[in-house]
Amino acid sequence: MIEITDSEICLVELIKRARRDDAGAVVTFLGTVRDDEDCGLEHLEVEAFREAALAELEVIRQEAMSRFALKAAEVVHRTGSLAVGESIVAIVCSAGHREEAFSGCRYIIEQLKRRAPLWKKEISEKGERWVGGA
Amino acid sequence: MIEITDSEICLVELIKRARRDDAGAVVTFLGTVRDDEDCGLEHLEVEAFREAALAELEVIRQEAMSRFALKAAEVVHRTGSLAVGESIVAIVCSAGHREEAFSGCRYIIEQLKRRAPLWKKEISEKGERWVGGA
Amino acid sequence: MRVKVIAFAGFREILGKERELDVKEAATVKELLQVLAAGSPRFREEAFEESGAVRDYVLLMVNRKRIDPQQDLSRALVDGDELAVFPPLAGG
Amino acid sequence: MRVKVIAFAGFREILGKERELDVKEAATVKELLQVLAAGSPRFREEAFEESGAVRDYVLLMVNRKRIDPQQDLSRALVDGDELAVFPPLAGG
Repeated sequence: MIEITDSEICLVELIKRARRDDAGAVVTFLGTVRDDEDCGLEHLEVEAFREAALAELEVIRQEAMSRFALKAAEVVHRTGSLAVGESIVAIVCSAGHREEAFSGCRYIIEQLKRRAPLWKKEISEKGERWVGGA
Repeated sequence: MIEITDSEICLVELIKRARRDDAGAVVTFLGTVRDDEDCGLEHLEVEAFREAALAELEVIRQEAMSRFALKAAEVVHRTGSLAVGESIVAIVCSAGHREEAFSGCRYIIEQLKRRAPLWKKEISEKGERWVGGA
Repeated sequence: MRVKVIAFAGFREILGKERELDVKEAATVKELLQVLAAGSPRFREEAFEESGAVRDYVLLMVNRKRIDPQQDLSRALVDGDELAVFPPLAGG
Repeated sequence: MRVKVIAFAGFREILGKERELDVKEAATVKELLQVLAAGSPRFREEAFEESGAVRDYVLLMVNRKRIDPQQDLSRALVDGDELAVFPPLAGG
């Protein structure tokens, strides 16, 4: 399932949804708001082209499911204003064995970063800056 | 931190322990009791040479921390009697970026499987069988 | 005819999130971008090079399908089309 | 002298989890395994080949350090040593 939400990500819920009796491996990626020592990040604004991002993420999810024989794949991306330490994105993949679960999870985050219409704005002591954007 | 425990693994707790403000990526591996369609697995018994396993896992953890510049690495392994779907092992690695977090988590599970004195016995409709053992 | 323009990230801050515009029949994507530039010097600066070419930096979707800024700028729009204008994705 | 033997997985089911044994001074690891085999035909079968060689399958630790079954079987034990006997690790 794909979600883009203004609410806090509940990883436990995602993992529960991804568990299967015939899956021996569950791999989770959590991307969090990072404050590099010298940046003084105050918060992060995340913006999505919601409809296009949902569609693209579903395509990516389907690609991962079939390429890596996943049993389940769950993706949630936050939007809105996030504090340091909060989760921006969570991806949970289950598979029969760990090789596929790791590869599937990695594939989804790499493709998400490359293809999903999502943007981040860093608000720090030094000012504001769109990451990868104007 | 390393734990070997008869109690259910609380992944949320592990992730909480692994989060750092300067970590942008948290990767989790969860190994669960899998029932392959044709096996009729009833439950799994997990046995550890506890002191030796704790020591070996700590060595593996330290190797991963330094090789992949991890911010934190948490490992918990269950022992005792486990039902299908329950978690056998959980590994949580946080790092500045996702590349290291994925690599560190993968490293720990591969080395654990190879080096930690832990055994599993499958109890199924067909009888009992030590996995990788007598 | 009437088309919708939606903008994201830095371009949203310049153009606003969403607006409807009346443009001439069969206006191309590039002509629509020029209309936007005519109304916003800031947008003109961010989206166009001195030469008048659209910057590589500008990403575009028509009706939620990415279009190639090298080839599809001459594509004619039809009534009701939605053009999305946005900067590169968040990446790393 | 007195040594401790601990066993895991299939070998625990045969030998029991833990026992203390009195063996002759400076008994080697292999001699200790032979003492165990003398007390358990099942263990002899699982741990020794027909030829009397210890099976590759048997993994050993002395005082929680792995020992090489090809080279260290002739290692002399000292009073208070702990020998751990176990099958291959759980692996995949």
